[in-house]
Amino acid sequence: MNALHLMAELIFMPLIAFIVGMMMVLMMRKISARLQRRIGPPFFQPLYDIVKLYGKDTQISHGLIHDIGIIMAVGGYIGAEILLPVPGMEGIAAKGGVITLSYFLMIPSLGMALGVGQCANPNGSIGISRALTAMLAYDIPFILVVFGAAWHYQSTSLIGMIEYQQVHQWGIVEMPLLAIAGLFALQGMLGKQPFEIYIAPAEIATGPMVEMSGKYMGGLFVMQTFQLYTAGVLYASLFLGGGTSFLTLLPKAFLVVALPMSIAFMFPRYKTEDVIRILWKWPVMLGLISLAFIL
Amino acid sequence: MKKELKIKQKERTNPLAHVFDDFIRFCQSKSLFMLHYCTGCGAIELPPAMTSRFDMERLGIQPMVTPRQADILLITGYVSIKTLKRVILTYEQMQSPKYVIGICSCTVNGGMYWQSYATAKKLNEYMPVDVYIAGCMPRPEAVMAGLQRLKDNIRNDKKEHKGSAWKDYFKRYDYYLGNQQALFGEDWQTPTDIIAEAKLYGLETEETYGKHTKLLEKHQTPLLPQEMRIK
Amino acid sequence: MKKINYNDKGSILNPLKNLQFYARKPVTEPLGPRDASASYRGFHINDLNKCIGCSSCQKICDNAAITMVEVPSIKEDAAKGLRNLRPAIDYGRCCWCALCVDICPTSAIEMTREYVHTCDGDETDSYFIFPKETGIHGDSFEKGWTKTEDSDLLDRIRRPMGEMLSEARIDNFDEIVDGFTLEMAVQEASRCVDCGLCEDACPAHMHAPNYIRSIYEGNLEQAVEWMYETNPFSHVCGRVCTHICETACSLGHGEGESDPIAIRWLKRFAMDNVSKTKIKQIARKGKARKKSGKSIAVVGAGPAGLTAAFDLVKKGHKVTVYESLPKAGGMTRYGIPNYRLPEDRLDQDIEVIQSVGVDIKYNVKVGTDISMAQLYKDNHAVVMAIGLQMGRSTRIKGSDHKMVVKAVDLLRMIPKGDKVNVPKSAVVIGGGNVAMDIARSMARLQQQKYGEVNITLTALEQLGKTFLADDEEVKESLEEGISILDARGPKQCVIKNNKLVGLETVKVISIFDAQGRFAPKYDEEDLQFHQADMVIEAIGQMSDVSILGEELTEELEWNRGRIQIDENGHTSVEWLWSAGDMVKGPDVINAVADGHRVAKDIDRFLNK
Amino acid sequence: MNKVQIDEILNKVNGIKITHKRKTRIRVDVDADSLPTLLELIKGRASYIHLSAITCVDWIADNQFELVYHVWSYEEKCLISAHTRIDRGSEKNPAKYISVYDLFKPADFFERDIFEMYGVTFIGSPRMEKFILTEWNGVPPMLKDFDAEAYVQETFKWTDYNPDWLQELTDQGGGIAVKPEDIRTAGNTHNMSTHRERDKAKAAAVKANDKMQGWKQ
Amino acid sequence: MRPENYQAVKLGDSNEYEIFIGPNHPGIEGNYAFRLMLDGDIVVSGKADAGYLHRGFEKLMEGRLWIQNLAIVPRICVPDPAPMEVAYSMAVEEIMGIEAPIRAQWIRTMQLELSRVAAHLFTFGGHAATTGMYTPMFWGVADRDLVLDLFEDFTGGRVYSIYNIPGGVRRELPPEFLQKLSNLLDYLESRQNDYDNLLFTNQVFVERAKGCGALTQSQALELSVTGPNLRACGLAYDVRRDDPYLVYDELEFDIPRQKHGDAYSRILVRRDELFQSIRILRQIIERLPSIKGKIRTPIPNPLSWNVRKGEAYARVESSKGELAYYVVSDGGDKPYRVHVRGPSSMHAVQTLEFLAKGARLEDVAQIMFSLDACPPEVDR
Repeated sequence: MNALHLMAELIFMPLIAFIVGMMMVLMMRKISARLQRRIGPPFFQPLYDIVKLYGKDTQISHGLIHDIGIIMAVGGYIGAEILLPVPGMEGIAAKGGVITLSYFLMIPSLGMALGVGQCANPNGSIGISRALTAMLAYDIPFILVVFGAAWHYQSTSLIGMIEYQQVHQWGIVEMPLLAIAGLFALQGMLGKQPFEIYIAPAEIATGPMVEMSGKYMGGLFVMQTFQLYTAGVLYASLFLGGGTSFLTLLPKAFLVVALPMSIAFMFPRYKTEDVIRILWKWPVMLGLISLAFIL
Repeated sequence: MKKELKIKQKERTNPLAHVFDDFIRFCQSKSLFMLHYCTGCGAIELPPAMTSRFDMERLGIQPMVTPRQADILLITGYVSIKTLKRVILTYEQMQSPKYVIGICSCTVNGGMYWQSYATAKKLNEYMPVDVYIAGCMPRPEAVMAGLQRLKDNIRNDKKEHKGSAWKDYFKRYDYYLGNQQALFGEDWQTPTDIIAEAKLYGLETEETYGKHTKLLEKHQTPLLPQEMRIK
Repeated sequence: MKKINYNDKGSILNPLKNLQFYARKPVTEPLGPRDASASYRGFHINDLNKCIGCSSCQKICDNAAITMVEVPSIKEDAAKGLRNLRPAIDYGRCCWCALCVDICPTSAIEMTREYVHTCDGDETDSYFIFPKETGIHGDSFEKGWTKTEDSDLLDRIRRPMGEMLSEARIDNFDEIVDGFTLEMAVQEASRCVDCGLCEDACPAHMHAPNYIRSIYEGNLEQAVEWMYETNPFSHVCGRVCTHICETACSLGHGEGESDPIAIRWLKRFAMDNVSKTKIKQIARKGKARKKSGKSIAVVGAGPAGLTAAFDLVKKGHKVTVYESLPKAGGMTRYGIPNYRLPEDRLDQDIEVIQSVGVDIKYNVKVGTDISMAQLYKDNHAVVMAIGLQMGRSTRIKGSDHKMVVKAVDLLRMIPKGDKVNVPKSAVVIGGGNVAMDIARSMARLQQQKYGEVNITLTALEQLGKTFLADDEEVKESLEEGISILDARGPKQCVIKNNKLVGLETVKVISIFDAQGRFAPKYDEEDLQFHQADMVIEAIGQMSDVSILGEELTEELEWNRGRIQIDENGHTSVEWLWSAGDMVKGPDVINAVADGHRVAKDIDRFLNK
Repeated sequence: MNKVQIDEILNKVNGIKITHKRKTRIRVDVDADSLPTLLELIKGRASYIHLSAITCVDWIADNQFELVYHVWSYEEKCLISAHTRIDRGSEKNPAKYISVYDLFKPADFFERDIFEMYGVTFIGSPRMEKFILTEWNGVPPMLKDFDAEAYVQETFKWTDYNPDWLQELTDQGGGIAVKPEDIRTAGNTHNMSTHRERDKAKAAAVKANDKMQGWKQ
Repeated sequence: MRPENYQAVKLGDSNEYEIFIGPNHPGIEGNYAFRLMLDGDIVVSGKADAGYLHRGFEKLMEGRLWIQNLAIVPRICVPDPAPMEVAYSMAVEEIMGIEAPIRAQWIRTMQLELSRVAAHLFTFGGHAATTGMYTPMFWGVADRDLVLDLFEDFTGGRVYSIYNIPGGVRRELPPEFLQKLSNLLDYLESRQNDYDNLLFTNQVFVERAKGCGALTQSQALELSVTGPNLRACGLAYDVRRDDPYLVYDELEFDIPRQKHGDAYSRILVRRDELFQSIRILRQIIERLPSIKGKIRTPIPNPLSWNVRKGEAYARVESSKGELAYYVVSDGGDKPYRVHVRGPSSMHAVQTLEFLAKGARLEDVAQIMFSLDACPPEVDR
């Protein structure tokens, strides 16, 4: 693998993530539409939204830290994308592994916290404090899941894990409880109901996003595409055997994303302490039991 | 009659600029975030338009809750003077390009409340309006038709110059400010510096300034963010 | 219904049951406007031909959204109650409540099922629309909210007027019509939509909406006050007016059964129920305190002359009225039978006029007792209002027989108390109100004398179509046993042995020629004979202008046998005005209007 | 509690006038002084605990405000409307009355409303401040001597429409004949025969035209 | 333009800070504002800020003819306009001493109940949305729209029917209308399971709603709370039964109630009421065809009704609570005074302020929506 090849992969992996992510956003909106008995947006809607937001004439920045926050948020995910192997492209996944990836996944939230803190809007501040609390809540099961999976596959490299599953059985069959715990963590990570507390328009008017506009909002939209993609592919890689080609990987990834979405539109949100209570109770319990089996 | 106004326009040198602009305009017309501020009764027909029966999202329009993210400001009916202040605040906080849709009779000539001491009669005295939708209140289908019209206007803006009413606010700020001052009193001010913004876009004209902006300067206190609270 | 217990915790799985909606179809409607319901209140349309410009819609509009615009291409006709005003609607105000639809007397304005209108920010002009048969965008949409019987806000049916039965009234000259009771009058008055078409139509422009309104409020004195502003002959007009106002009434324009308001009966009701002294007080209101020192002579104490006198006296002038007959009132007294206008009512009107200060000299025949020149010498101005006192003759063969008489002459004899030669059977030629009056008067006399009625009325016009007399008159005549033969022209009076035997008539084919001139065509084949002892001609009257004297007749300009006057009744002689029937044709309210006009002009002239 | 019993309780108040309008409505007229006593009485003795509304009516001809307290009893299923009249006061010396907040908590809202709309100060009411009309600086708007329509005509401008069809009609010699504002300014809606208004408008137009001509010359 | 110098407001030395909810805020029903003092997540005090929808209704009505007011009355409460029309018509009828024909009364009752169904369907969605669940709103509004279709059918207007006129109603029902209504009721009942599963027995929602904004019966009575909110506190008081109007005394219906007075009780009461309304409507479908006759007692002179001197206090049970119109006539052609007692004027101000105190920030929006407060009734 030469440097040029690597460079190309480093460019293409986020690009693929972006495109697939947009389709996932579209799917999310279509799912909500279907469950709400309507038709939903046109196919290119996510793209239109992002381009429009970047094309706004007015761009309000709340200072350098604000900008850095958004860059961190998007950058964190871009970093995560190149750590996430897809068929044919490994990027630096072999070097990083799943532990690095999970650290990268925390960067966006911290970046948001930085950026939003700069806006000084009380709603934003409340939102971000809730977001960090929620992060704390879903990170425990998430770490448990990653740890359990790594232990089970005896590898911290996603490539290794995928290979293991190609040879043996899918992770979900071998450790179903951990997979379920993973789904909980996923729900929390994506910030969907019932763990949607930090967005909460009715209380704090969409929390962290309140002061975001123009390209900053666009940044968040991009971040969302990456987020969905990462969540889908990561989970597919951990439990559903990854994929040898995009044809096998993507359906799994889409399925993984569709599941929390379907649930999300059926539930209200929990309060902050309930989020912690639920996320620390069931998934952690499941994770620990599962760990006990694995260990 | 409106005078033709001279506008200092920045030169674009990039040869692809036009293509790029067209693409952005296309996307702008396809994706509109709507701040629906329930200023009046017309707001009751927006939930149907947004929800399953008429599904506004088909047109790429979705509600947004903060003015910063919204492209369209829907004025759904009468605006009482107390609301009008907030509407203007909201409008000025929105990010250009921004569009205003006046729904119901009341936004045109006072409507049902033409003899009320508490409502403003003509919306376009206080902010430029892009599209009006007639009805008291208009049915969701009419609202959708209005939104479609706005979309067409935005897409054809280059040819017909219909989708850029917002520029008028900067170009003729003095006029709008004058009307606002007439209603709210001389010491009316908002936390947004419109003149600076006009300069930024190169949209300042002779009519941006006038006796009303002078009055504003006289009364203006330095902009402090949380002063946004209006008494 | 399934009960939900408060203490149930609910289930986390229940909501997931709704994942079944993946399999259910969306309920979203296709893009584009749906059809609205059959009674939808969409944009307005207005049938410009049906619309009469009464502006009721404007009045009921709670949002002040309707502006009346003048459309010059539409013909205006005050007498028919047609204005060239049409509503234009401001959609910047309208709330689509459809009250305008529900009040429209002619169901012209209606609503369609069209409801989408959008415009750009600088096109607000499109919010001000002029509804026509096609909607706001010129497209035809199905009708939405239209007026139904239930939603109609107007009371279409006139309160019935009590009348004496034909058996009871046939042998006397008592007044036929009972008049309204208070309750009925208020109900009738409540139907008014205050459009003012009647006021436009009325020659004297009586403030009908105002006095109707006052009656509705129960304030009869106020009503009388409104009447005396424009008409000192309110008692007379309350009974025998030709009520052009009722033809014009917007309520009468409606489709189907829709009666105009009984404006005349309301006037009568108000006048009858206010005491004479009160009326006198009201009449005196607005009389100038200062005497002007000018004096005017009025020839003829008919409605025109007395109205002019009344007005002039109120302006402070001295007025003397010369009347050749022993009582004032002119044709209203000597032309209209008592059963339509009781004498005491007329007396009261005249008494009121006199009480204001009009001096009437009776039994003075100008031309013989006093010459016109003398009148001019004594006064600053002279008004000629002698009316039409001579009947016209058909000039058919035998019409010079002594038993062929003129209706006016006969009519004049009855109130004077002269002995009338009542024939056993009579034929009346003519289809106007005078013909009816004489026919019905003679019928009464016959009944009194012989106990039976034998009167035949022949007229050129067709019943129910072009007939001249009022429908009520026709109806009542028929009730009283008078046989009416329409579309028959007189051929000759048959005289045998110097004695009148009857009248021969022929069928009328047409009355007017292509140019609209009076030139009746007859079917000579269709001949009928009507046996009669007396033939009464009631085909029109003319004025006896011999009193002017030769000199003056020379000096005056004439037009087809009538004195030439300008629009204010001023003749070509500086000091002479002419008013009333003699220049305007027979009609009380026209005469009154003329009186006002002349009085105004004289006042202007004298104050010059 | 039957009619007699309630009458008995009500009659304890001096100078009371009781009208039984129908089964569930009793109208009571009392002096301004004894109204609080009455309310206390019916609340304490007769279970009238639900204050439905307090209405103020401005009888400007009598120079009085009428205050109407609508009190409902859940048990009797009957509404007592207690009417009382207070002096209308003047601009300098606004009308005053006693608050019933101690008896009925909702009085807070209604009294504040009347304070805003009519300028009646209720002594003892907890929040005598602006609530709805915070942006209003004029006289209390519900007063009969505040002419809202005149105020509106003075303050606001109307849209000046000039659509094509109107221009066409004007060219033909027609055009706007009677504006809706015209009939309203004529005072009442009656006595406004259209033609008279039109004549007036025409006369005014002719006059104005003549004036213009005069100036030109 | 660039307010970089944003800073949090610190009020004094305390830890309290202020948040202004509204008027443009998804957590506020309509155009209303609520000023909250917060200590952490706990509301220290709340203060309602109204007047954003103030039009001076009562003044406007004094300046319009009796009949002209028909068009303006429904606009006082937008989600549930029918009771406004009926209450005004009833008040005028009482002063005039006339009565609407029986058939008109039945049609009015039908209109009121349909309006209640529509309003409740609307409320469910709003209430659910404050807890973060949007699907009920999409469903509820779409189903409400079907009711609006019926309104359009028989009144000619979707939202503002302007259908009542003192003396009766303006138009006869269109043919086949009752069949359509019956189909709609069938459909709504078939949807019951979906709604129950999604909302009323949704564990997360139940958990959120229980105990939120709890009001005891005595507190409710003290604050003049009425309607479903009062019935959720255990007092089965309903104007329809206790101060009967129209034909409610001929109809059979239960008055649902709950004991706990919290948000969950309130939404349950509304749910039950919805089905009681359907029950009433079924009875109306059965009875209405047999009631023949006129639908309007015409009042003469549309431009100037002869409303004699007098006053009337007409009360109607709207979907929000006790709605009352106090109309005073001095015998003129315009009302002398009209006072509107909107039920929400009690709920949205004092009750909301009372309940907000000590509540969590997350719950404030839910409390407001669960009270089903309608700001235009406060502002008028």
